[in-house]
Amino acid sequence: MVKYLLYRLVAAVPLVLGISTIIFFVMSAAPGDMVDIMIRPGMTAEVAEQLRANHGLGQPIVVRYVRWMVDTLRGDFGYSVLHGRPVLDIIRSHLPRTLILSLTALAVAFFSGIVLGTIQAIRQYSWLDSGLSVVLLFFYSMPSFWLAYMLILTFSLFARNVWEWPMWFPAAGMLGTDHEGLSFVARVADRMRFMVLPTLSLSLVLTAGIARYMRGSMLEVVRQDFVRTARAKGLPERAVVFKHALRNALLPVITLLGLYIPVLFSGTVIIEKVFAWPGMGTLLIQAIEARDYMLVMGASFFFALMVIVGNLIADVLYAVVDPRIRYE
Amino acid sequence: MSEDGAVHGLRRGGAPLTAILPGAPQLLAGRWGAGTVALLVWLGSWWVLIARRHSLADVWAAGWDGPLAITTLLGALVSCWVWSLRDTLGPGGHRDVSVGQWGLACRAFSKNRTAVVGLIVIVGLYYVALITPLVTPADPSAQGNLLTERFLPLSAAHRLGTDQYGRDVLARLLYGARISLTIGFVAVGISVSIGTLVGATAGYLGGIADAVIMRFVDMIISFPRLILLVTIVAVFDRSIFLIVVVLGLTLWPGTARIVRGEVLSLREREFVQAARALGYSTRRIILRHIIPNALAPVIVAATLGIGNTIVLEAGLSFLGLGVAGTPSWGSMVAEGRGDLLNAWWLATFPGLAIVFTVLSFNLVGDGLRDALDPRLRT
Amino acid sequence: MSEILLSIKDLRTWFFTDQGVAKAVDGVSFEVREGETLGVVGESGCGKTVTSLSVLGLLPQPPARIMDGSSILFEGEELIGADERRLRGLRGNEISMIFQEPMSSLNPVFSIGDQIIEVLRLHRGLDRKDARVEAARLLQEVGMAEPDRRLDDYPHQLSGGMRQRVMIAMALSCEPKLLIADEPTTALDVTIQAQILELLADLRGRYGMSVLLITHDLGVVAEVCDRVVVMYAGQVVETGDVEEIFADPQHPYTRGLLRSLPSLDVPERRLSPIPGMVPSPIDWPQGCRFRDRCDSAGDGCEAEQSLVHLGDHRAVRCWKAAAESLGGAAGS
Amino acid sequence: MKKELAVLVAVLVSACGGDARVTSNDPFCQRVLPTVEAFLGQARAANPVPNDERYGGTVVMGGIGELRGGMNPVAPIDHSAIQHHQFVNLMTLIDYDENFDARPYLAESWDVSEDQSEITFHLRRDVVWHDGEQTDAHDVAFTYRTVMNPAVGFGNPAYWDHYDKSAEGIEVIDDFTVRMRLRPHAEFLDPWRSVAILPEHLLGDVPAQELAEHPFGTQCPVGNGPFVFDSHSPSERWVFVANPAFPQGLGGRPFYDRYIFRVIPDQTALLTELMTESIDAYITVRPNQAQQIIDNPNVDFLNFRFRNFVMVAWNARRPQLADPRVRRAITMATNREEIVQAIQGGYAVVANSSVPPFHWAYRGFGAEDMAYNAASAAALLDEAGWIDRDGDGVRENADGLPLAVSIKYNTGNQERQDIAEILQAQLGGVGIRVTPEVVDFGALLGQISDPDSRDFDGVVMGWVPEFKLDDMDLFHSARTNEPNAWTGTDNPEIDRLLEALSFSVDRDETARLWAEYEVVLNEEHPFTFFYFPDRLTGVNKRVRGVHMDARGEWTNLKDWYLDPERR
Repeated sequence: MVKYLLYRLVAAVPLVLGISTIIFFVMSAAPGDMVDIMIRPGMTAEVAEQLRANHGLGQPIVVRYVRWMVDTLRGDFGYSVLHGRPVLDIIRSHLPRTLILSLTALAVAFFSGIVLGTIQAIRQYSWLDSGLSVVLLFFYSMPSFWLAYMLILTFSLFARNVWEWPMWFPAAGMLGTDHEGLSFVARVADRMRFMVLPTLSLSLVLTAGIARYMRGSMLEVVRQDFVRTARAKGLPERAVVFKHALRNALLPVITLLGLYIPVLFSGTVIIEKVFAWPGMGTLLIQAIEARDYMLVMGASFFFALMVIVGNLIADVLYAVVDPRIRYE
Repeated sequence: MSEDGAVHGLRRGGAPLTAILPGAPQLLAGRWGAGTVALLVWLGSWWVLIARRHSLADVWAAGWDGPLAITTLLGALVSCWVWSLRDTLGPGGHRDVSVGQWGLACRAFSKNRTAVVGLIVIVGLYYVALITPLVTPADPSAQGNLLTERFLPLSAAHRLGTDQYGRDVLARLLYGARISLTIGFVAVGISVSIGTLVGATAGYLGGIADAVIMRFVDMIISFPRLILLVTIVAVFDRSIFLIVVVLGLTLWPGTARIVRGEVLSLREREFVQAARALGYSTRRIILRHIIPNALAPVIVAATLGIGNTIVLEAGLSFLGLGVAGTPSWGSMVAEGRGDLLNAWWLATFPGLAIVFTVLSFNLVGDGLRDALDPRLRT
Repeated sequence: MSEILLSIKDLRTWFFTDQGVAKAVDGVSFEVREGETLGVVGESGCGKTVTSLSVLGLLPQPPARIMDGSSILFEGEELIGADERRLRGLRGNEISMIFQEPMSSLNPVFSIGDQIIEVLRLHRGLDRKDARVEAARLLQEVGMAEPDRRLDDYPHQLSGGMRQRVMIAMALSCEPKLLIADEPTTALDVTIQAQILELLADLRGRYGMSVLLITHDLGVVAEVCDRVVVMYAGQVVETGDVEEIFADPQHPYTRGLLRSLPSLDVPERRLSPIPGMVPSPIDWPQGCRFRDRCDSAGDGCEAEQSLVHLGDHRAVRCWKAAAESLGGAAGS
Repeated sequence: MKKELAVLVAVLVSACGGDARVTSNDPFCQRVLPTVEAFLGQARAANPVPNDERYGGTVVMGGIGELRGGMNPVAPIDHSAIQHHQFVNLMTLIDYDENFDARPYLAESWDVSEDQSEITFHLRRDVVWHDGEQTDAHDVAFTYRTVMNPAVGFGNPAYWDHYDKSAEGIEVIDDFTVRMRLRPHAEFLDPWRSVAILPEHLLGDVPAQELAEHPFGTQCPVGNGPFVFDSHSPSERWVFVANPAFPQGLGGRPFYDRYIFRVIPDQTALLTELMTESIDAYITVRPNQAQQIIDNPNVDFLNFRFRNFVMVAWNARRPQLADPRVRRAITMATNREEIVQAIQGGYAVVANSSVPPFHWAYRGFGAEDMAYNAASAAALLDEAGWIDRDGDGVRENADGLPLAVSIKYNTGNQERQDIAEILQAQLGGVGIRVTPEVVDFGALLGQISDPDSRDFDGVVMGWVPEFKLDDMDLFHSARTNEPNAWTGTDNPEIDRLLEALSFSVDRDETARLWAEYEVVLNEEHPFTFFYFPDRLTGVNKRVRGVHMDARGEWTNLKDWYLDPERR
């Protein structure tokens, strides 16, 4: 299995480089460069040329491409002019933020999606089933930023200022002001408070998809013979559903994991902006706007990498849950 | 069964009377889906025609969309009636359709209440989008007095209020429907065409061609689509053309993968083998034999894709990268979000429009999936 | 005569679907005595399986519904309408069941050990360690080599026959009083079939349990059963001791089934399957339900048929057969 | 399962718990940060917090973007970053008072020679870098040489146009005295208000090309100002702590302990944060958010005149726009007063030149002939030969060229979009067809700044002049090939006046010249000046002593204090 995973990882290399290449040439074909954006009152063409030279923008595009490729393969992602730090440094601070947000959202989405889908399946055709279907589809059909603003209005602004609820959630950022002075438990609580609204906005959309899939999968599984066997053994219904049926119904849902990771990262780009969550999505957009080539390339490289690792994890999980799968 | 009985009953006697009102006989026969559409379109069209009878000439003279709107309106009136009558009186009526895979799917679909409601909404939306010049209360780009007509709340003059330039939100919502629906439809059209061809070719040819194509497809699919879109759209001028094309060009790999999967299983089936044995060309086999048979999942994916594309366009607009110049629902929400507290109507109505449109597409897509998948059909 | 273990009376299990009411089991009565093997035969769609699932209350309700007036007595205890917990206490414990498809009847994602141990812990309250030892013993019992190692295997690693042995081991784990075997050999190779039947017969003797064997294969019935219930279209059409049924089938359907059985005694005889198919349970034919397929149908068959008792164990649902038989008996 | 999930989340949260403070592993920072730590320890011990209830607490400010370039004045920087150099982490030689007159800051005093060709700064002796080193004249000389060095790529060399760039240009007389040579010119002190002094002992060895990217900027800044760098979490926050050793003569240690600058890249989110009291100050409030802030009882609303103005620059190289009469007609047809009232909510002054209203050179040039008057605009266009000849509602010239212009603006800027959209409506009324065109900022600057293409008709832009006003790069014909010469203005009279302004030292004389220039500029009309927008800020009422004016939002940051009741 380790061998298989290594093979998959190696096979993914052209994929990552391919995406980066596309992005490199799109960016290079675009009008304007990073020096144009630095232009301010008093700046002369001479200074601009000096800056272009300092950032290696004077060379032909192919030379820049080859140089970038070689450097990247050596693990050198260059320097971000926008942030005034090495790209790797920037990624190191932004990547965990996106990961914690998206992984939590993924966990919440899968957990609630699986639970809701299962409930729908075992109560098939009940009002609960159809009600949940419609409600979930409603969220599924919603632009996530619109949902996010509705959540902010409700659970942040109105909750605090109008209705004066004891519990309200911050609408922007990821840490409280006094975060560093807090105890460990309080720090975790502080972080979680900031994560509630973004996570919710990010996961509700996914939940709907997962629940829908889970419902179908569960309905398929509960019709199967081994579930009848489990019942015939005298197992309580709970054990039949949550042990025997669930684990089998999870199999196709795990493949969703791989499919949903790109969707999730697309979502973070938007949700990070709404909640001023300083993650990879915001970073990438700012980098594009500032024509910070190295940062754009670095950020998209890591996005591609995250997707691949996510898919590998899905593969591993699949093998863990399904004993019939043995990767060779 | 009772349905057929009622239709029979109508054919014998009641038909001519009720068929004056298109849709009524179908409604009476319990076919509420088709009946509601016909009745609503017919009544609505008459209402528009009567309400706008004085300005028809102006609309006809205005641009390309005026004549289109009037033609569509009259066409809809006539065809509602013709359809309803033919459906009631014509030989065989709707039962002719109910044979073969598509007939069965139709029947299964029409039993799915929510899906039919979704379809009604979608038909209505496209209809309204076509006749927008006739129903709009104002010119969507006409600015009001900047001092007195900005951010007006809902009133009789401006049913959904006005925006920061005093423009009528309802008018913009109506015109925005065109952009959003067009983007969804055309982008998905592009992606389905390319995806189907590429997927079918890859699946049918197999070997290296397949491997290369599918690696490329994998690459595009596995990269977060919005990020790809943002990178491409952000740095170029953002005409509706560019956005539609880019949306389409990033969506097709999904279709290609579905089609390829279908083709791989179809390739070994008898009728394809037979066609090959008869010496048909590859192109002909793909176009005439394989693609039509792989169509069902593509149709489902396309329907769901339209909804997704509308949401995606909204996301792009939110990031400031939507269609420039013309109002789309996404850009209306994005622009109005800053004024949620002082002018809630700006972002709320286009947001709801997106939600319900996409919801409808999703309902129809789900309904189609259930209807087209023989395994799920009961 | 031994005690009656299971008594089914006028069982009617109907399915309420969009298309209509499927009367899958429509007034079935029979008994299983202690220690005997009762065969229930009939083509697919006759209601055999539904009958057996009704006993354990394993049918999904809705769409299935066991109609009022039905009765299933197990050791004198009414199972219809019984508390779900009581039923669970019986399932896998006093009444066990094995199914037709060993391929799909075992959960693919748990090891067979886990699946056996689960029952042992549930009904016999063993702890994990003891349960494992007991599970190994059971596997030994059903004739599996290296039971200890096998416990950790997953179903996909076993052959069909092996899986059916695992199912049997699981069913035996609580030494049930009644084993319901629903087409236990149908999906297996002929050689394996024989082994499994032999195993069942052997175990029945050792455990002293009753077996309700559901099959469409009269050959299997002949091999292991004491008595036979023939079902058709949701009804019992004939019952009797196995020798009687084979020697002197009364109902045309039974005769049809026998005729379609290859016989070693009369090699030159051509097999003649029963023409037609079992009708849809939504729309049972009026009158005698076998009428459309019956070669001796005629006047009088359009009336609803009732089960006529011909003797202690004998009964048939055909007025002609009953008349002949009773008449013959009277005449002799 | 729920419990497991909670545990999982907690583990994840704590796993990422350390990222608030990204400690740099750069060798420079590894070396420098402990010295800052040590300095802070000593300084705290030596300067106990005065016994006054105003001391203590944390002030959080929310800004729309990262502080570009961090605390490095020679990196590409933005408006907020410059203010952090000036008022937070570093020190400038001089400072401006409320009347925008120079006053001592790092320089205790200065002498200017009779002929104004030499300036001598006498530095304070009690300013130390945050690693304990003395700030002295060598640092000033180092800074001077650095910004003059073209290899550094300092973004605004025009500051030093008339300073002596040779080796003799600067002379360190003693550790606290430094003399510079220059050609006498207007407002020659202004650069020393803008550019902060760099520490030579830390950066002296760094090759010039690498200075802009040195870790000093963002990873481990060492300043000498009232606040000491504590940590920087990229895209999220900068944390500074009070400098206990800040000279008593300049106010001593700031009142509050910590100052946090939070990056919140969305104005709706910023407003929400202010309203929920999660940040103390929200700078760059949008005009349509003003009312909500005013209505909030916990927040003060501040507005002040600033230096920047908003305009549409016209590309005079385009045939439709070559005639100044057309450009003037456009301005006349635009109801700028209405736009100020509507879009800016009244928080702006209509602009007619680049002289901001608070400036001493401002004489209220009204350009009365440019007031909104659609009829005169139409007449002017008729006169210029632009007449609607084919009755399609758009004017054409004699060659049949329609009077159609595209107006570009950059993505995500609501204010500029507003202007483009309103211009479309208002100019349409006098027969000019306007097409608003939104372009990504980078692409837009590329299109308008490239001397070879200048691919635009009109562009909505903003411009922030220094206190030392200078329109040279915008309109002087000698600069046509420089990036900022968007309009392609070529007017000898303007050239003459701009040159005269560069060297005019006397303020009265300068003001007179500006007035003369304004008239000529109005005639040429390369820009449609729109307005000088006010800067709007919301500040939580618990923060006291806040003063903001054209110098910036951070001007007296070190004098703020927190209401002891609501700390």
